[in-house]
Amino acid sequence: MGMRLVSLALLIAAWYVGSQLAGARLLPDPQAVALAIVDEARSGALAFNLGATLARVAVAFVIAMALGSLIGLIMGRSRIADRLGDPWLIVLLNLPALVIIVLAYVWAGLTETAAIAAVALNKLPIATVTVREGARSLDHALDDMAQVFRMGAWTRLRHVVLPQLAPYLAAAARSGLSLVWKIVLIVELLGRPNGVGFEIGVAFQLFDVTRILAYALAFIAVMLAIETFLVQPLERHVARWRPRPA
Amino acid sequence: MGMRLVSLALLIAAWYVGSQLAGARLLPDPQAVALAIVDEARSGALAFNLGATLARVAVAFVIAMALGSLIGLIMGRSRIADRLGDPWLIVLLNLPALVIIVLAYVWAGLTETAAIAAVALNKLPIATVTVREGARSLDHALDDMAQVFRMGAWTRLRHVVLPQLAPYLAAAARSGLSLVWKIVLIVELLGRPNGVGFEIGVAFQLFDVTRILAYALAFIAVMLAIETFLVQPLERHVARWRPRPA
Amino acid sequence: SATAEDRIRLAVQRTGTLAWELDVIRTHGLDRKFDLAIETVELASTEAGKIALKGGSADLMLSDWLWVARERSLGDNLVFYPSSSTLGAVMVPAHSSIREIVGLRGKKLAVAGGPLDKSWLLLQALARQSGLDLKKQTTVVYGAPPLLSEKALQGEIDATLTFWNFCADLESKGYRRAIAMDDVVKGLGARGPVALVGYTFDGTWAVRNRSTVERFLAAARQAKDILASSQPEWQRLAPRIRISDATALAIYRQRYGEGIVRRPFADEEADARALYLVLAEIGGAELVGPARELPAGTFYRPAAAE
Amino acid sequence: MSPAGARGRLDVNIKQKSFRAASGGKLHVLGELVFSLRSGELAALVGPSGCGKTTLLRIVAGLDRDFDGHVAIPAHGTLAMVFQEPRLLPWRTVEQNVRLAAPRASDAGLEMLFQTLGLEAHRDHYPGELSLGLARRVALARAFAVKPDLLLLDEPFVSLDDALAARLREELAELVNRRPVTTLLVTHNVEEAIGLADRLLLLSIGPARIVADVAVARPRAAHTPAELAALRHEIARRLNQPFSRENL
Amino acid sequence: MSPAGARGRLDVNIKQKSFRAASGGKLHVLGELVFSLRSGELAALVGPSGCGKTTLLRIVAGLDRDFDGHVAIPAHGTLAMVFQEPRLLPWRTVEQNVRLAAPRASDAGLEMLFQTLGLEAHRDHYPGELSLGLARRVALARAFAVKPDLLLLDEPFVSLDDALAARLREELAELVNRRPVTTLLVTHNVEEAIGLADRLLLLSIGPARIVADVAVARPRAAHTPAELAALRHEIARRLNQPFSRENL
Ligand SMILES: Nc1ncnc2c1ncn2[C@@H]1O[C@H](COP(=O)(O)OP(=O)(O)OP(=O)(O)O)[C@@H](O)[C@H]1O
Ligand SMILES: Nc1ncnc2c1ncn2[C@@H]1O[C@H](COP(=O)(O)OP(=O)(O)OP(=O)(O)O)[C@@H](O)[C@H]1O
Ligand SMILES: [Mg+2]
Ligand SMILES: [Mg+2]
Repeated sequence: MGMRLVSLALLIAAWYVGSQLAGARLLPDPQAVALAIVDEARSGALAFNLGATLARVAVAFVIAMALGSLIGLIMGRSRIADRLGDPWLIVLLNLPALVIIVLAYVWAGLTETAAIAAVALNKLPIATVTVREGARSLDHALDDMAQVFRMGAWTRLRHVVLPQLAPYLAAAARSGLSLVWKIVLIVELLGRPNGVGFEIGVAFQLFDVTRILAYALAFIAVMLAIETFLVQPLERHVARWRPRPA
Repeated sequence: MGMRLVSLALLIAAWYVGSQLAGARLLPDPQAVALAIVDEARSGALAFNLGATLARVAVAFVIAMALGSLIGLIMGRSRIADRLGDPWLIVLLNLPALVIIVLAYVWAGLTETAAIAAVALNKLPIATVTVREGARSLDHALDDMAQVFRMGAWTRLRHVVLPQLAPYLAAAARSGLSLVWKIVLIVELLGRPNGVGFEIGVAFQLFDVTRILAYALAFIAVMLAIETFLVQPLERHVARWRPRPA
Repeated sequence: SATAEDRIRLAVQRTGTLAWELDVIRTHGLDRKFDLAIETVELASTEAGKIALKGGSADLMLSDWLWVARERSLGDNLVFYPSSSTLGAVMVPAHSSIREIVGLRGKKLAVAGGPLDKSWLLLQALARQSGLDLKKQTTVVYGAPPLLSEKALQGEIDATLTFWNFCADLESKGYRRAIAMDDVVKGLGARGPVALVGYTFDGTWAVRNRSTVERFLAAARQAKDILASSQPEWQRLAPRIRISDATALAIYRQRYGEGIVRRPFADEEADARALYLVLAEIGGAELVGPARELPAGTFYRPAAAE
Repeated sequence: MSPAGARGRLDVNIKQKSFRAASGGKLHVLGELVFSLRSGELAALVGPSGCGKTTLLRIVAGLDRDFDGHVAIPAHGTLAMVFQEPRLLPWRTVEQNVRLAAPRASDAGLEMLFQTLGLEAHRDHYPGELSLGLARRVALARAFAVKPDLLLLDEPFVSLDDALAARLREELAELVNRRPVTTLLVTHNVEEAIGLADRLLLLSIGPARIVADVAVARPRAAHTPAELAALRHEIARRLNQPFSRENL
Repeated sequence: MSPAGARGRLDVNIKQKSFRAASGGKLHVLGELVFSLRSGELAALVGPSGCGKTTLLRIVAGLDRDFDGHVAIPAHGTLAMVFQEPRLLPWRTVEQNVRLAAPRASDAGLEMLFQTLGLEAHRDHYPGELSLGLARRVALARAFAVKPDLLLLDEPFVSLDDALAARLREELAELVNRRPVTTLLVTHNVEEAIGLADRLLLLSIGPARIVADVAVARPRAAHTPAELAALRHEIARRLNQPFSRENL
């Protein structure tokens, strides 16, 4: 925790120095951005937009992670599913976000559903790819053990498979959350009347770097808090059986 | 290979049916897109733009993977590095692509260097996060063995560490390549005079879905080819020691 | 309360002119006066409007007739009604030596909106008349307009062709309009200021909702007149436009006022027809689609004009 | 062939089993292997290192179906196996490891089992915190807790000190005496085999065949030293005879 | 304290070593443990399962530095260890596994070694394609190939059939005779210990201490049955005496 604060302080110091070197117009200093955050917070706009974005991020993330992990698990364990699904996966993986978003909006209208579906579809293949690697490297020895002792499907999933997938799920979740957020920004830019992405889009039209950073940092602060108070304690708990590193 | 072709055929069939249902204006059918690809190929524009984008993707990808993996490895193995680096990582991870791209362009000019740096910076934290998970779950038993037999740093990296990281590197590479490509599109959209992203941006202004798909699919075809003829054989080679799945 | 016919859904870019007009309509109760229930889909980018209209999430948006013509030629029944003739310009620093089109030779020229931007195409067409091939004889940089403004201010670029509101910003920061697009258009044979931008909507929908459309166009027109004549309105709108600088605001007001369409409908259409040929030649099928000339029916004909 | 007998009966009828190595070669591991165990019978498999004992056990357990032949294991019976290495779930404690495999085991039964195996102090430890001997005992506890009808043991008592191993052998003998548990025990320890088994199946190397099927007269009871010596001699003779390369 | 003697000398001076378990408890594993081995001396560590033998070996190998005390291993000497489980790199073949640990081993030397250990046919196999006994032999080959000055063996000969184990014991004896290799051998097999060691170090359980340091008279040569019986008796007496809970 102490180390974390030191690191954050260093980050802000680096930012401050950078803004002094680059000039406030190109990189506003931390105070200016903090003030902008306070301003937006006072007007209620921050909470409103952040709330809208977070809700979208949360829903899309949960859908994409759940579906993506499931598909990844199946593809990693069954050769046929892998062969059949792989080209689809690569196509979806490499389809530009823009294409998916535009098609989703055009077909399902400028609705919340379309927005969330578009984000989830963008993230899904990445979760799938990561979890598939995990499923491929599952330990056959433990599988055999579970089979000999006739463990049920649920027991196997929960006690044999998931703990092995944990690092892959962690990687998929962490990179996935950031990806979902990046795509939500584009989705909001292209077809939502609110949210951080919308505000950043507007600020960009005006080249208001301070406001862009204000909104970006507000979101990052939320992520840092989630990471520090939720994800990392959970991770420590899940990895408590591991011999500790130096 | 046969299965792969079947799967691709199914995908194209699904697309065809979709386009019949949605109407050609909203989702052009495969023939129309194929024709557009041929047109662009004839004029030389396809090769030119695809080449420009692929070059950017390749350079940014290599930089981001190399640096990201290195940092991930260090953070996964050293507790202090992890504590110190983690907040920076989360900030970088969650900084919107737009912010990084705009700042890069503003500081380094509308140059190729800025474009590639922006893409690499966007991808880097995702590689780091994935490889860090891998480094965290490295087998201590093998580490101990390597230490007892006084294996050199290079031998350890190549024969002990990298094979364990292989699935994480594969996940990072695969999801990373697609991410790099997605971001290259935005980078090109915002400030490059050529490339697939630029063309898609132009087509998007005209709402020319056929051209958008033509360029997107041309890139995907390249990715599919790389995957089929390069990545998967390599993967099979690297994983030849693994007991084969059912 | 409004009946179903009175409902009209607008795709509005938050920082765009339609948003200002809508603000005036609401503030002055013009919507109630014309018995309209105006719903808005607020969006952050221009392209989002096209998605909204195409996807059926909005009835009306702001666009240019070039795109409408292209869509028509591809089979979509969109129609266009002129709204504003305000155009951008090539902006240069105050001390720059660039004063006319030939001055661009060998310079670094930034172009907002990409290679198919209509102003850019028109500028190229005019340059050709003076034997100048801008694509070959200048260093062209494409990019997002806000980014290019910033680059211009940084001095990385000699001249910037950008949209009118960005021009106004640059002007307020001491930049000069070296080549105004109004002049370019005239140089290409237009008889007056051409309204490239206008209200765009589905033709079939317009037929079914003729009265609604026309009442909306009337309301919008009144809003424009209010805006053109009232300084306090601009003061009030400043936060929406997100401008605090008085100079900039004045330039905005001036340009906006100049752009209000005052010419007969037929003149607009005739000029559009002429410019279309120019654009089709220089942009090719990629830009205009299969049609050789402005497709018939591109311009919406209100009952009053018939 | 009474129903009770059939219930615990194990019929092994393997024609052949081979592995394809990653380097390309094909390894013919098991030859014709035919034997049956009556319900409750305990057979010891003795054979040189690498001859195919584990492969046979895996086939019997249903973990490897890629062989020619047929294996019938006790129908509806429960199965337990002690693998050659502990195979515990590293992320579950000792107690969880046992309970997950034997969800129906009673608290009291587990208590007893942990006591006998000297694991009381380690119930809450993770496998990574155990010595190998302790981990092997957990694997034994897991197999015993299941109360299996068919028990497969792959060298269960190695890596344990003599006193402990002796105690655990007794424990096994008791388990098998209490109710009929058809058991296959792989061991390199001929003494152990004689002490526990009803029958000794001696395997040859490459591809494995049964070179001798020796009945042990008074199962799981003390033998006189003379009887033992005779048996050992017999076994050594049989094991040495059929193959020349590997000299046992 | 000749230079040659000091070069291969091992000094162990452990005050205490404890583990903190994930569940919170603290386990005091090693008590005061002080002993030295002369260059080329082979000591067998004998003690009950879970008493701390592996922990001691890890400390000597420098793998665990979290203890009170001091260990001096042969300076500049090479080290080799046979872990309690094979610990091979699964993604490298048998031969690669050995060569990576012993890059200076000669082709002829390896050839010989693989022959002795019965591994010729498995050079190109991956560890996943080996039986446990084969894998253990690869681990032995790896340790022998290094030509170590300090050799740590954690139950090296379990999971092997008697004949093979005997042959490998001879191989070890020869290796140690050819040039001075200071060796610590953990075993539960008292016969093995007597047969190979110059000294037996008997360990007690919880926390481990040396309860007896028995010199074996004629090292690595045949003992008469009478001598053997006397030694066994002595060892059993010493091992049984100091602790009550675990009865050996
Ligand atoms: N990493 C660890 N964390 C906590 N406790 C540990 C750890 N490693 C070993 N122990 C405990 O220390 C004690 C000694 O373990 P060690 O592996 O040294 O025993 P051993 O003498 O080698 O036993 P065996 O003959 O069974 O291999 C055991 O009780 C074990 O549970
Ligand atoms: N998956 C596999 N692929 C290829 N060969 C294998 C595989 N599994 C086992 N083998 C080979 O089959 C033979 C028999 O192996 P098995 O594990 O059954 O021997 P074992 O009798 O149990 O030996 P040990 O006493 O050493 O445990 C060995 O030569 C081994 O190398
Ligand atoms: Mg075996
Ligand atoms: Mg041990």
